[in-house]
Amino acid sequence: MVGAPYSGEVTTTESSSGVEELASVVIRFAGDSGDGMQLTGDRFTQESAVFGNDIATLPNFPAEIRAPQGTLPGVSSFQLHLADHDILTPGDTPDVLVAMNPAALKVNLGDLRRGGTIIVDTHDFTDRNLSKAGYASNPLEDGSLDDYVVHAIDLTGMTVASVEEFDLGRKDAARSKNMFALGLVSWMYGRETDTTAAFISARFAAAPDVRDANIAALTAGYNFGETTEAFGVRYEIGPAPMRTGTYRSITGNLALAYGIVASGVTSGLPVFLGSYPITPASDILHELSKHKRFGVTTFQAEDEIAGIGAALGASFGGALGFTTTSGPGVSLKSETIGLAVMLELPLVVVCVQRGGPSTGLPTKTEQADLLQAMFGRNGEAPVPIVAPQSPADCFDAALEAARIAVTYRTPVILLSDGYLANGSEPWLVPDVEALPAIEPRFATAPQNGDGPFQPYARDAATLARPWAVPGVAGLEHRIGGLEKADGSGDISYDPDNHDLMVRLRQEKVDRVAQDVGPTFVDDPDGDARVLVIGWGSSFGPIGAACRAVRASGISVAQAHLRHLNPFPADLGDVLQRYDRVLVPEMNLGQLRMLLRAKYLVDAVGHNRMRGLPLHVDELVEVITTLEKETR
Amino acid sequence: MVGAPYSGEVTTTESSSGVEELASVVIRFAGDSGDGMQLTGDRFTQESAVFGNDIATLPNFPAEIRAPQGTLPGVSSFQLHLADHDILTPGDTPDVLVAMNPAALKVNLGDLRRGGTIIVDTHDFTDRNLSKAGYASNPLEDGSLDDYVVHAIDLTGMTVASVEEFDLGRKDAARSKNMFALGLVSWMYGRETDTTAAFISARFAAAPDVRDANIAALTAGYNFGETTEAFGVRYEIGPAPMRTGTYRSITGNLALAYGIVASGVTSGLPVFLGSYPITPASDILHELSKHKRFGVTTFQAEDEIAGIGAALGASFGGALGFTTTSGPGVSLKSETIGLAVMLELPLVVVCVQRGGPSTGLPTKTEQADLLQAMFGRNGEAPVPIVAPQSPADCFDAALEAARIAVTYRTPVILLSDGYLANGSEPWLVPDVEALPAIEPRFATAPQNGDGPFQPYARDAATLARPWAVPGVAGLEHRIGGLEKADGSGDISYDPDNHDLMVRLRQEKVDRVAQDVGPTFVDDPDGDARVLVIGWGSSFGPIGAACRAVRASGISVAQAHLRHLNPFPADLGDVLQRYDRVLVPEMNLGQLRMLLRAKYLVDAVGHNRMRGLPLHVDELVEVITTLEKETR
Amino acid sequence: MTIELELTAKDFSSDQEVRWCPGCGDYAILKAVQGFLPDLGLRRENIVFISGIGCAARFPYYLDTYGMHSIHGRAPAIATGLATTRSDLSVWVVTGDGDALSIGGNHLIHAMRRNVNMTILLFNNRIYGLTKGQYSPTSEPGKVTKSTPMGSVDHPFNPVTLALGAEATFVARTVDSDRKHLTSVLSAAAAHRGTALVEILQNCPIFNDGAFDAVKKPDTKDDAIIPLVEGEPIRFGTDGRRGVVRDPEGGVRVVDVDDVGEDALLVHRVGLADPSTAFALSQLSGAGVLQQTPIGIFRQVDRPTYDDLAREQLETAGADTPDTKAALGALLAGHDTWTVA
Amino acid sequence: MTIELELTAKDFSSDQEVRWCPGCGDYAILKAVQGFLPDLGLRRENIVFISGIGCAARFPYYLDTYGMHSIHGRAPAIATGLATTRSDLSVWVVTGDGDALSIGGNHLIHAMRRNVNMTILLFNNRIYGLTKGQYSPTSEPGKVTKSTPMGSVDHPFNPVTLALGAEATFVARTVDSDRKHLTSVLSAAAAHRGTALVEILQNCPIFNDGAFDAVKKPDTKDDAIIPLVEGEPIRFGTDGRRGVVRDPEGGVRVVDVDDVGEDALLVHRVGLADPSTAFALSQLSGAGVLQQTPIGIFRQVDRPTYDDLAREQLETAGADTPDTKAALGALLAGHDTWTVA
Ligand SMILES: Cc1ncc(C[n+]2csc(CCOP(=O)(O)OP(=O)(O)O)c2C)c(N)n1
Ligand SMILES: Cc1ncc(C[n+]2csc(CCOP(=O)(O)OP(=O)(O)O)c2C)c(N)n1
Ligand code: SF4
Ligand code: SF4
Ligand SMILES: [Mg+2]
Ligand SMILES: [Mg+2]
Repeated sequence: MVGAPYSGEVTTTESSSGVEELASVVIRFAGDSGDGMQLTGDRFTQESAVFGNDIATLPNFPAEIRAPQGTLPGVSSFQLHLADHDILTPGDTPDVLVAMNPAALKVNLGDLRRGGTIIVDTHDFTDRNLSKAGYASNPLEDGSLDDYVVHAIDLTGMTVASVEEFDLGRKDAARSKNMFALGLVSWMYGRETDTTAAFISARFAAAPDVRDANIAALTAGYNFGETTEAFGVRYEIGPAPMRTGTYRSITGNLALAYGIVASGVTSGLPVFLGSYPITPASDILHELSKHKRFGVTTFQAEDEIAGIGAALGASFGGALGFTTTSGPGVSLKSETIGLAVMLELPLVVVCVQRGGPSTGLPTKTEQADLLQAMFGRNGEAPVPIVAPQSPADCFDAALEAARIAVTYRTPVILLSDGYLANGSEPWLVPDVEALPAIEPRFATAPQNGDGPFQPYARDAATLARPWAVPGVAGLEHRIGGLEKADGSGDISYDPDNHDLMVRLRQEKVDRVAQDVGPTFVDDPDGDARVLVIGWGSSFGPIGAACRAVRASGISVAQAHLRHLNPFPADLGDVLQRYDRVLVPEMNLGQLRMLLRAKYLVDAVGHNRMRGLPLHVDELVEVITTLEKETR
Repeated sequence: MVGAPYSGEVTTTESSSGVEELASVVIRFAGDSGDGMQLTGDRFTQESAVFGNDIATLPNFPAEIRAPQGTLPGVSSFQLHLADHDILTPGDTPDVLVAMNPAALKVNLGDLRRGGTIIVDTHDFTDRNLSKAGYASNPLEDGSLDDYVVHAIDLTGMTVASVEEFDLGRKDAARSKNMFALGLVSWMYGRETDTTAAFISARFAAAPDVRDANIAALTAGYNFGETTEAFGVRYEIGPAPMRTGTYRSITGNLALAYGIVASGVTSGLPVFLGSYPITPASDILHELSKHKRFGVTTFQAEDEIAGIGAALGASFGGALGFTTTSGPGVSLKSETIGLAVMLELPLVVVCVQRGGPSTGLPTKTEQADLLQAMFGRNGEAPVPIVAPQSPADCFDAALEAARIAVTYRTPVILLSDGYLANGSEPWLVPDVEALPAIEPRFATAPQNGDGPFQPYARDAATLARPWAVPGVAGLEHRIGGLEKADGSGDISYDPDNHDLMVRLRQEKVDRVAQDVGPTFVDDPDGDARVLVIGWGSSFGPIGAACRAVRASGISVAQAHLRHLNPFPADLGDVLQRYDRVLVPEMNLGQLRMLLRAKYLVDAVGHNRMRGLPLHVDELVEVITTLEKETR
Repeated sequence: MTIELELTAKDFSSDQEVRWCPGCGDYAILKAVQGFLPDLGLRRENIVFISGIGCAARFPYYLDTYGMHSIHGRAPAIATGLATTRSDLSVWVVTGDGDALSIGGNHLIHAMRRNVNMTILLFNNRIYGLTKGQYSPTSEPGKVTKSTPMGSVDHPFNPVTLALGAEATFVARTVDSDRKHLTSVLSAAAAHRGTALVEILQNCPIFNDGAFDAVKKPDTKDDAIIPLVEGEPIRFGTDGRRGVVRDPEGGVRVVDVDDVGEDALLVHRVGLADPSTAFALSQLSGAGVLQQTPIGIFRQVDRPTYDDLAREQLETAGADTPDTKAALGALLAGHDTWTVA
Repeated sequence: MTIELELTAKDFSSDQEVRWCPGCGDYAILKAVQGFLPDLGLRRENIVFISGIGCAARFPYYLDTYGMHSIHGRAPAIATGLATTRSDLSVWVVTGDGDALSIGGNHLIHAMRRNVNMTILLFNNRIYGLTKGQYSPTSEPGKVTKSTPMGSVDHPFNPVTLALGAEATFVARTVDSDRKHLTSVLSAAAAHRGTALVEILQNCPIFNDGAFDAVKKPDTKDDAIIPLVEGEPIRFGTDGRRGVVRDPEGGVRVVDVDDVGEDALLVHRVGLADPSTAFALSQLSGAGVLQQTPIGIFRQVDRPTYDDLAREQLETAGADTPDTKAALGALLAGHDTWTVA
């Protein structure tokens, strides 16, 4: 998911040396929530990234903190797509499933590609655990896995044996089984385990026994692959061609937090985050709380409203105010966002969307807060909206949100989602010196020398009002939520002034489009009749689907919106150029509605609310069918 | 504003008997907020209504409780349109202005029709008060009122003289001047003052001096008209033809409160209102708190969220839950509305819209909460929306909202506005026996005899789920904001179930359209090329404008929506029938956007955010211009 | 209300699998509640549990009564509407320290001042469990969590102190691990007319393990728990060597009984109209790591309840008269009508 | 901070016309504040007044300082963000009984427990003024208002009691009409580090006239006002005939000084670490119509403030080192990078 988008093709080459070359593979690690599958997946991601593969990941964990062991709701998984070429999604169907217990097998088998490989820890396949997982008979024995390549191994037993020398109880010893599995898979795909060993050393420095046991298990797993004859073949997935530079792997929430830190540095402003924990946004709060040295203050507020209220107070004082939340939190913050619209102060509201409505599916992804972001306030209260399209892109989106907020003195909503938040991809670490500067341009004196300060006078180009921060003599002023007179900012009940101010606030937001370049349309063949347009995290699946469609000889164009409000100035023209416009979304058609209303284009939707990224295969079908209709 | 809409024509007949016959007149009473102008207007409305005129009113008061006396922001006014025919608005420009002080003259003169009549109390035209009102010279003397018919009278002085016999200080004596003015105007328009005298007697029963002084002042004012020669002529505005029946005059908030009381009676359910006071909705709370004998409980909550929360709790218990608020309150209630969507329980959220965004113009009217009502929640959380079109229509709209809420087990949003809330018109008092019944149909037993109760099984026609109220053995169940399994209502994280449930909730709301009749289009000539479509309180101005356009020989069609979500099933067809569609709104085009998105019709807007009803004259111009373009 | 319904704990267990972490204190509380509900003499269908969001808030799913798992912090508000319209129900609120004292703080204090009939179980694990371990308004100062890597800088609430500040009529504290005490306090709370707030010290082994070790571990427990028993002098510690006396400087303090004599000890009385002594006792538990704390009922007084009074007004107004249609007709017509013939 | 700036009350008056009702107690408070602000030795530009919504909340418009008239109930939250990022400002919150205790109750109690540097002026007129006269959370039970034609059925909050329950470090009460007392209490509040809550009894002549007549009328005043003076025995009434003593049953009570002797009187001390005595004193004002009430400072103790501690952490972490760009580069790269050449 890096470098020039929309390139690459899927190829599989077989070799005769016992090493099979693959273009890509999708592996899913699955086990009980206590089994450390997220860590295992993370480490394998890191190993593969360091090796040079392109990667995309999809963690998936239960809503419960610790569901009862061995049960279906307790299963946690981590899916990883690695490739020797630029990829866009974590993959629809895994090629390999690592299942640490019966429940993990049960929950995940359905997604596996027919003929795929299963590595399964036999240790927990007792009658009791099988029935807990809802198996009437043992699937390892009843022939139900005949369509797959099954490696049934007592991973737990071997792990315990491999760490015997350390002073651990059996239960603690067994804990390292995820590292054993990781070692084995690392061997299978020719990955080095050094970085993981180093990671373990650092992480468990305080508990030498645990550290050593984990490293021993990792090595034992690797050696097991090397030694045993059970695995006939190793696989090789070459490095993906990438732009030169230094890379790291990064999740969306981390990239977003870094973007916020960076916006403080590039603007020279102290950052203030007022936030109330909520899944899947909490990690941004956690991360930012570590970066006090950058002048980042984090305030864990008593509620969602206090979180944004404090951020707005900080903005009034000249800090860069942020609040982070998810959909239910945005609902609660609506009134304060409206106040920020009226006060015309910079403020960034980050909404990491999850399945709704109401509490919904808190740990799953969705894109159903776009219309709330657009319209979820009383009165005409427009705010700019931006959305990142991939985990790493969250960094740039955060910087762009902060830039708009400061430049236009306005609250801005940034719409991420659960998939971006927790998914990861390689990230070309940016050069700090090259980051775009954000210019606060605080007011320092009244506009007309001695005349009274006009807090609602406007910049001719941006229509922004002055940001006049307490502490500056001569700029004392009072602002508030009541309608204010154009210029002076005094309370005004004048009918025509109100009409004017409503239009000015709208016009100011509309002018954000003047900084936005033309819509980038990917139409490599130049003759597409169908345009697929999306926003946010569906960039990956849509892009992958378009590639696949093109690979089948059909032209299709793709555009993806960073700015949802206002739209790029040329968007109407772009849409008119195509016979059909398809808007795939993880909602009932929210962007589609906005496009239809604004451009009167008969856009059709592909809508799935499954708490998961859109399926590429399904999209390919929809696009292909639509394309055929245009002939 | 009564009986068959869209009839009547404006006629003015002059007679030679000193009594001039008028088809209609627009009078505005204006004075300091302490001068009792609202009461004066109310009483004249009542007198005219009892006389048989059709009436429409527009009160207008400052946001301050009591702005300093004699200042411009302290001016309060009440405008009244009375006619011998069916009218639709309180009028754009008054024919008569009663001004109790310089500030009232200053603020209101601009709206008066050139050549109109001014009755002005000269008592306060002192230098000090003139300058307070921003007058450099006395307008009664400097010729600036030459275009008007001015009656400059020391109303205060005459009032004080007329109540001399009572034991009142000068200040208290002067307080009755509004009654003196009312008496005078009553004489001018041949109105009886009996009902007002009776009203005063009842209101001030506890303070005989005040009572007698007010009645004396009223009589003195009347007699002054009769005696003096200052007024050459009286006016007569005959009764308007109305459907037979018993009438009263009613404001929107009162009608809405009555509708809520009635919904309790027709459904047989206890009514529970959970509310937090907010302008312009508070009067609904006040009114309902008087009707405990109808089983109406009012709970003044600690905040907006508690108000709706308690209402939802009451609904869970089998009461009919209501909450009343304005736009800022709806923002705060969003999260709970989302919960109600998920719980699928009946609930009515009344939003009396006011000028926004944020605190905005709290005492002024606007229609800018439609999109918040549609989309102001996280996730896909559809709710039916209804809107009344006139003050009296608030009664029917409340009943309709309650019917939908109960029938479909869903929160419903009712959008009134500040103009409807405080405006009044004659109301044909409905026959209680003829009110539509609302059927709660509580669940009484599990669906399949002994099988477990399925709280999310659905009615085939409405898709409503059972309303199973605590206290019924065998129906014990747990509901909540997490996604639930179709049928059983258990928590479900299943991807396909979520997709299904999102669609089911949407489909259920869409089915509300099955109870809605075809769109009523008023196209008397049958050959209109332009359709004007609106919603809510702009019915009056739009209707009046359409009449005026037709009177000028141009055909135009009008439709007005009671149901904003879902739209009537035939609406798309209706829109297609016209060359041009015009959507006048007191917002930036919210209904217009929904129509464009859904029907891809190139609807144009006429948008004014002035805190006031749309101007009929302006609308006439817009419609006429648009119509010309179609030729 | 002592009908013998012959219900057992099993009758109150729903068919949903319980999904807290192994070792979570919530299990013990659930068991205790399922254990004593049958003794209340109430029918299952007349009991409603309403919760907000959090680990604790999953509680209603596991009880075979009516229940609502609502949204974060709002349960007391929802319960207020239900209790006011349905005098025949027994209304319970289950909430966590975050749910009740962070986002829901306003509804909580207002429910208590109004004295609405509901029993509030506040599961205080001094942490946000469900969102995976941020500090809460009851966490000790300096607490290192995911959101406070350098330690928190908030002074915490003492839930009992806050409740007394809000003039609650029933305030108590108990511990998840002491089933007998838990049961007795909850039974008294259930019997109370008005809002009963019960703080339950609850261990979260995953994110805040051992927060209450001092009051739970056999070796420290006796010196840490100060049992409040109606009518008894307040004594605690091994062999009852320690006790509580009024401090002439204000408040109360802990003394060695030998130093002051048994008669000098403060005799606990839950029914004092003035909440000052209860308040003073609540101050015995410090704001830091919990080393010492009174458990039992701090305050239990009678005050008219909001919902009873609200219903009385309905009755006085005649809500039970049956002529509503005629009355509605009269209301709609009002006084100033005119007739067009 | 005693720079002589030679500012006067006039310098603190903005150009906006004051628009409360004639006779409103808010005028007196405004005058008092404009009168003593110059004595604080602060520059106008370093003072910020933040309010919510209500009549009281119009206050900032009339002061020529920085100000924000925000939304209903949220001023303490907004002030928290401002105070935490700007240690150089003097942050004031102006709020009404509805704004602070109804919709804003949660932010208020959390600001007080955190002890954020701000001075909160709570204008308590025991009514909702701006929305034209509904009862408030401080209205006496049985109050007849537009929304309670049969009388309210809520038990009110005592703002001082609630603040002590939330462990506020500075809590005081004063009266709009007593300019001297108002000024002295507000000056002490302004000097306090942390959250200072000052309840100001404020008359609303339009919707709740005379609510505080007992403490204001010359003939009743002396017996109604109990002045709390640091270090002095608590005495009041004509010729100081009445006084306050500790009640052996808990709390404090009013006595005739002649009955107990002057030495028995409770000596007022604002700095006691234990808030129990302050709490007991707060209970002297009944929940009904205000007949008797202590005024003055109930509690004034030192506790680290939230914002000071938060800023300290920033400093400790090195927020003042200037190499942020380089540090940012290192942060973004992290530990696990690889290079594509
Ligand atoms: C509006 C909103 N914001 C945030 C959340 C996230 N959230 C869920 S539970 C919780 C706190 C839980 O803590 P507590 O009440 O102590 O319960 P526990 O899990 O510890 O039992 C939070 C912050 C939410 N559900 N809704
Ligand atoms: C969200 C929201 N709900 C309701 C209101 C209406 N409202 C404005 S001020 C107020 C109460 C005012 O009472 P108080 O705080 O005591 O101030 P006072 O007017 O008495 O000074 C209310 C209910 C509002 N502004 N915003
Ligand atoms: S996180 Fe803590 S409180 Fe939540 S279920 Fe697990 S142990 Fe219990
Ligand atoms: S309503 Fe009351 S509080 Fe408000 S300005 Fe008037 S007198 Fe003052
Ligand atoms: Mg907790
Ligand atoms: Mg008030």
